[in-house]
Amino acid sequence: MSQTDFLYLMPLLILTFAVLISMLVIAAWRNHKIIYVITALSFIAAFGSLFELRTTTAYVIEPMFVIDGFGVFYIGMILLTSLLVSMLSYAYFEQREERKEEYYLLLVLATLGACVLVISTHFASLFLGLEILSISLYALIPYLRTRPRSDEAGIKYLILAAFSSAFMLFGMALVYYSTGTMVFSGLAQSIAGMQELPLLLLTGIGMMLIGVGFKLGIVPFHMWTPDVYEGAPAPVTAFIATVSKGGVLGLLIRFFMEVDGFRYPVLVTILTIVAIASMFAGNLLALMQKNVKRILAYSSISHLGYILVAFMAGNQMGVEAITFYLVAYFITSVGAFGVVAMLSDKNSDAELLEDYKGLLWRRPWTAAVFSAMLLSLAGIPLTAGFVGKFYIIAAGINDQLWLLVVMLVLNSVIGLYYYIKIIAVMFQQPETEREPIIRLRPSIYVASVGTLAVLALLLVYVGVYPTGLVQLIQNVLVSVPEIVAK
Amino acid sequence: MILVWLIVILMAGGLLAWLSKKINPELPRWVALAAVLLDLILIVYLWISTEATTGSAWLMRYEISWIPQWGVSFSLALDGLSLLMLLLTFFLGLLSVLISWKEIKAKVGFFHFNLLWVLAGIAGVFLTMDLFLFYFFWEVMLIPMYFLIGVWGHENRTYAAFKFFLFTQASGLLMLLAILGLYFIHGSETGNYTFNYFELLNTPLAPDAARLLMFGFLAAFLVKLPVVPFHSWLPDAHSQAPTAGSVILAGLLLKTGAYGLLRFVVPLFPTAAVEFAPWAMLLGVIGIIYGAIVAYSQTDLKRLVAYTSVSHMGFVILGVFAFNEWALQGVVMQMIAHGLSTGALFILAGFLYERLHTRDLARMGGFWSKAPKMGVVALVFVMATLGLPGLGNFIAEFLTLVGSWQAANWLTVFATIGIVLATVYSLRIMQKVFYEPGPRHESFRDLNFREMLIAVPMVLGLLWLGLYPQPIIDMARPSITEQLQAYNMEEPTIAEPKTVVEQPQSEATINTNQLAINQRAFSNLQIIQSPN
Amino acid sequence: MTPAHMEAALLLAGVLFMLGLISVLIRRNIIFMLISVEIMLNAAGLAFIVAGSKWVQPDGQVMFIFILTMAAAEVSVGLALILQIYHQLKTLDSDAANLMKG
Amino acid sequence: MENLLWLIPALPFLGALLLIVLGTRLSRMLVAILGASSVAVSALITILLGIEFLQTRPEFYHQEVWQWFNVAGFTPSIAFHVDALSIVFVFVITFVGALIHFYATAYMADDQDYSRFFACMNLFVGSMLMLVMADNLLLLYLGWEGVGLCSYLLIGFWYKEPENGYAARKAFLITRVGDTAMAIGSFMLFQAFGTLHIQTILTEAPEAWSVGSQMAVIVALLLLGGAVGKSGQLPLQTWLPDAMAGPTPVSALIHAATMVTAGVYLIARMYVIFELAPLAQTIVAIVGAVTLLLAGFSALTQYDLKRVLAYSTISQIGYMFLALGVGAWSAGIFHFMIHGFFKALLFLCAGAIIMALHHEQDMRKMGGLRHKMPVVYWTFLIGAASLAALPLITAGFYSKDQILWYALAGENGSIWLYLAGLIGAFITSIYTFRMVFITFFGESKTHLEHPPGKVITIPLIILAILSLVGGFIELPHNFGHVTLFSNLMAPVLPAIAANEGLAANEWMFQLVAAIVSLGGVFVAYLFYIKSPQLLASIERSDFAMALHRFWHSGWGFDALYDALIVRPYVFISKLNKRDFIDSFYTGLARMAEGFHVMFSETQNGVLRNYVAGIVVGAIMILTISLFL
Repeated sequence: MSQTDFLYLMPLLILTFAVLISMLVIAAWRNHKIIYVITALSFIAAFGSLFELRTTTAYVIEPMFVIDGFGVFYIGMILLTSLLVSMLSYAYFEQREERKEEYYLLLVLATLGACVLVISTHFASLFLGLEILSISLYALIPYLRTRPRSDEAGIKYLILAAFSSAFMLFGMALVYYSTGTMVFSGLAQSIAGMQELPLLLLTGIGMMLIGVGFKLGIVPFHMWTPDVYEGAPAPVTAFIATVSKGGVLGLLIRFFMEVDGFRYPVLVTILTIVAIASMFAGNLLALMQKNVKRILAYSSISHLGYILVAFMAGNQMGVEAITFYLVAYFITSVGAFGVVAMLSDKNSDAELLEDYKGLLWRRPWTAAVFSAMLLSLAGIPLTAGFVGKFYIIAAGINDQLWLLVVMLVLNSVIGLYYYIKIIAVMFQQPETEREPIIRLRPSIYVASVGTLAVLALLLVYVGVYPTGLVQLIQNVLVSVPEIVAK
Repeated sequence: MILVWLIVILMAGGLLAWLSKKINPELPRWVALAAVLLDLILIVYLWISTEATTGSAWLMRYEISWIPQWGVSFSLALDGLSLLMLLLTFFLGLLSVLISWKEIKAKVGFFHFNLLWVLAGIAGVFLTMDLFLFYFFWEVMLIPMYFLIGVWGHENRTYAAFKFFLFTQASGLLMLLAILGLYFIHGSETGNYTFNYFELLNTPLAPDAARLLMFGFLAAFLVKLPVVPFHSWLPDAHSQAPTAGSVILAGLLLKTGAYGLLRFVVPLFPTAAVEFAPWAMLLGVIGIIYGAIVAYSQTDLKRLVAYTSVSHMGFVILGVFAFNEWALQGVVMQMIAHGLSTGALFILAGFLYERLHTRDLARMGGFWSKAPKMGVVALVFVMATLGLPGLGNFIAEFLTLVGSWQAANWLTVFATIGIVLATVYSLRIMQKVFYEPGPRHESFRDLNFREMLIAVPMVLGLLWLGLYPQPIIDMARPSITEQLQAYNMEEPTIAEPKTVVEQPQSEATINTNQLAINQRAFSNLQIIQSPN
Repeated sequence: MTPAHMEAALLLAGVLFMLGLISVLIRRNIIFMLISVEIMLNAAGLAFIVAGSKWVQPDGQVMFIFILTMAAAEVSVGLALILQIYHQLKTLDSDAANLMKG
Repeated sequence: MENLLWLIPALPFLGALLLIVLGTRLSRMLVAILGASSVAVSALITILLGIEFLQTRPEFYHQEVWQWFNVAGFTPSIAFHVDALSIVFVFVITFVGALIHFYATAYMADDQDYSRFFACMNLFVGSMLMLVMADNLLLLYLGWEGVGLCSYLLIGFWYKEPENGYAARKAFLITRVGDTAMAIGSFMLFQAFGTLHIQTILTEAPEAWSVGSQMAVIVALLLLGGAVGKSGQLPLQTWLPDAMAGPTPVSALIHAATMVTAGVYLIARMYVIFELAPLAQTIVAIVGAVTLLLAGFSALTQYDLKRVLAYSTISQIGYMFLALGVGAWSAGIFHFMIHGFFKALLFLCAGAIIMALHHEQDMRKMGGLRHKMPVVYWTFLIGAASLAALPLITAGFYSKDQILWYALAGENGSIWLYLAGLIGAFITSIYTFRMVFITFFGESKTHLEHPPGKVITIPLIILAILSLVGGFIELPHNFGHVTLFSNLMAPVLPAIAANEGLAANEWMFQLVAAIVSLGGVFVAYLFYIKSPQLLASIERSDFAMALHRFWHSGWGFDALYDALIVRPYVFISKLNKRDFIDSFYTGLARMAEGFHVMFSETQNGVLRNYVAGIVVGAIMILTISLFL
């Protein structure tokens, strides 16, 4: 490995060092604030280091990684999201008496794994990234270990994740067996010739899809989502909803773009079915749901379905749309779970619809932000979500995917119902004036309030004036030949 | 630039109203009043200053790039039609602020925020000449409306709000699909990807593509209008909304549907529209009759009025698809006159509700002697509803029918029967509310000054429309002739229906030649780069 | 090894995988589920080794080592969790852990 | 003079406006003055105008006030076209109207809604004038609907009793049905001629359409539809008897003298169309004939004083239609004028009686009023005589005789029409004098409150004089041969040539007419004065009773329409109150909820199910990849 390689891996290295340092610090002297500061700094530093890497040409580190605009953008996205999550977590864990510090280690590690995923071009790096992510999540989900739900969520996630990654590994093995390479590009070359994929290879790819599908939580691998979302601490849920899914999605895009999976009707069929199924299952499951966290979980399923629509477009516009949508979705979900986290009290998260009754009249600003987030999820103008959905539909129509697009429209109507329902609940008059939530120390309070404010502003800004972001994404993608090629 | 101000004032006013609640609970009312009044003054000024309009239909244009990558621009334009619609918007907006003065007591600030933002959205819809922006505003006006119904509505508000929201959203999304379809077809043909209305105007379309796209647009507009059988959101929304909400719904939101038909469906898809015309007119007639029949048996006053607007909007679609100047002028008149008369009836219902706290006709009666002023005013509104000559609605309906008679005799006959049915339900209102003695209500006060201030302008407006509608007609003529250019009827003659149909037939043949190109275009769509 | 053996070895891996899969499905005791998952992972590892030896590359074995380490980490976290569960539920029956549903 | 036209309708409108705006604030005195004077002044103007007209004999007066609107060459104006025909109508409306207003100031004196009454009355006069002065069909339609509105308001004037309200509604609705036909007719005229300007249509129609052309027939019939609606002719006559619910001056002005004759005006105004459509014209005649008979028989059986008059109005208008139908245009109009006088007179007398008997309308409770209120008695008698067309002295004789004569001898007259008219005349004089005898003769049954004052009696006297001498401006050629009226009409309406064969012995038919009417009087005398028991004995037979009931109910038209139209409509409407279309959408919602329940079964929280889920997914994916 050369000098420059290290330069290009700087973000990852920073994160790694941050982990080591904070470990030592914890060993020396536990202090929530310090660890938190270290974490935040590390994220910021890593993000800063990205500005060095804004290359128009891809930089390949044989055989594991390629650092190109796409990767850089996704890493940046992930880092910022993690930063926001950590800021939310600070207030959230401050109220809770468990040992908070290790939480940040795991958070940083998970982020590291996600970052590795989006730049990996090799099964090994893919696998490493995925597992770093997963294993830190195994620990993050049941972090509030006195809560029975947390443990249950943890064990469920662990078994299922391990199970699915077994599938993934076996799939990789099969692919490797039938092609003799574990590098995406090599794989692409070896199958570029063949019009029909050999069965073994197909099976392999299929099994890998299962692994990916599980992480994305798309039908039929979605069943863990609601339980884990409900059981995990709100910030962790936000993390799962955003970073882990975003990372895997980035990987999926890269892989498919490399091997040009859209050539194969088999894969297209599978993905189409999965997409439609996810949209419907997600929305219908959320329809009458009483638990906000579960609603958000189900909605995330359907949103992944929407994203797959753009994914099926399989051209640059599709990727742009996905990327844009992800940004919007990250902002929105972090915001939404941020509100949940903010409203949660010591012994349980604010997850039942009742907890939100009349919120607008108790805490107008919080309610306003939450409504904004929900409207964005529903894809209503003035919010980022609208532009994102618009972009996806455009991509779909551009590629004549009428079936998928119509399904999307249908579903976003169904989806409206439960988003609006939450808002309606917030607008109801609370018949019993419940006692106001105890305010935390301002310093901490500011952390989450500030985060939410930033998110809300971003949401509206992107929703009203998306051109900047669109421009950025388009520039970034220029440096990815195999995407521009399409 | 003044066009932008029209919208900005409202939005800013809305925010201001919300914040000003902190200072003084009454302040939001004044802020809202000021904002709407300012806009009204602006638009009236525009009207007067552009009295002598000649040549192009377009009085003003304003355009700045918004999302260049997608060819989306923030482009507003004003022609006679939109000017009239804006006049109506701000006029009714002003009244809705006034009627809420006493009615709304809770969350005054937030209420006026929503009120002004609905108006802003509507104004945007009437002004924008960029389809993306159009959809944007189309949606923007829904959310505040949802809140108006859902927060300040009557007993069954949540249900009504949901229904309203889902119906309009679903149809709107279909329109979005159509917009995007048009966008990509146009882009692939001409190579420039734009949502600009004027560019998209003459997009050559394959007949079936045109048909599909048109249905996309129709979905949104017909639901909004509403046309039977897509009307079932309307009675609930209208009857549950607060008075101001009902006025805006009936007076303005429905008109956005009609406006959409005039502005987009007719000019964008000449061929397809002509093909669809008979069915559309049939739908219109069904709406007229059905609405009238259902209206008759309603016992909830606001619900009754709601169904009457279903019936009246039937005339709109009937006229739009007659494709001649009389009918279209009739439609424009209908939009304005109905906006006034039905809005007025809802205001009346509001007055009654303020006094009796019920909308149930069975609990009213004999108010003529108790409240003669109200009686006279109500009489005027009711007579307007049943299309009495000398009031606006008569001009509207007569012109519409004269126009549609040229296109389809029998349908027109049935539509005319609809007027008789209108008499039936209208007189029922008078009978139940003002004539036959109802339960005793002590202290039923007559209209006070504020209420007269609201009612009298509407009466005068209706009379003016009925006796000297020429200004309106002159204002609308250029844009109407422009809409009709696609059907090249430069000199509207006493057109036999067949001549109306024949002409686009020839156009259809042209399109068949273009069909081949379009096919290629579609195959091209697979590989085109995204616009930038 | 000759290609024929390759097939056989891959088949073995497949059988192992299926065994693990089925036992995850039928076992209710969480520990056994964990073990079965491990079996599946090792099956995958075996498959990698077979593939590596087919193409005469070290990569397969490298992957196998990765898998081992990952499995180890996983089991450690898993067992910790299982302890917690046992403390709360006083049982290791996975079906008992269904507070969250619907 | 010509440029004062606009004042004629404007003044009543102004009066109405003032009364509406500041009605409640004015003193009763002021209201009365305002209400009556506005009409009186326009009557004055009319008379001046009429005098000038008679002197200078212009074709017509025309004045455009402003252009209503202009859409693609459709340019109706608020413009007045006054020719001889209109003059007659304007005269009757304003003059009789003024008298009735004057009368009403006393009649309504103790009513709380004094100003509302006069507001409506003025509004009515204004709209009616609009109707007859309009130079285009659209403006005519405005007046047409306007009078409908006013009649609605005035029938329902005493709205406290629901049935008054319903009567008002019925009147408005049924007339509206006719109006709709008329509207469609105007659409067709517009399509054909590109304008609704009446004179243009009248001049262009003969070029455009050949005699008996289908278009002409259809248009004529549609216009006729409008006419029968307003004029209470078959089949839309049912509203008029109920319309008597309004105050008596209203009945006098609207439902006797003016509004109900609007149909006559319309047909006369559009006579060209009807001449182009002989079929339609014949139908007009038949409608008239049948109506006059039916109404006459119904009138025989009524006990309510005003209802008798109402039915007689229907039947008299039937005569006018008959006249128009056989082409005796000016005769029809002449009868309109005379009828206007004597029918207003009769109603006002009835009003006086009713007021005197504190709102008692049942004739059976009256009687012997002859001596108690002599003025009313004599004037009523004159009116009755004129209605019964007693020969020589009464105006009614000359007008009706003309009609009967042309019904036989006119171009498209026929013996049947003549007979119908004759029988009608017979019945007319029977029920008329039945009314007189029951009311004024016999022993008195109720004592009367306050005898009518000057304000009441003066109009009666004036009208009585008119209904006597009014006839002498048009005398048969074999009998004085005065043709002032037909000369007046000549430029507007075509004269009619009598059949030469019959012309010779016209005197015979006049004699027959005279005998018939006198015979009627005698029969009435026989039954109601001489030997009432005779009548009683007849009435006792079941057949007679059934017939009586049948006629009393106006030949059961109400029941028929009720069964055919009203009930079904209300039934359907009530049936669909909840709007069945809605259930479709709610059904969709139900479906979605069902799916939700179904799906959430799968999320049962058991780990192994989730594993199974993944496995199923795996199997699915693998099978797809195998079989595709």
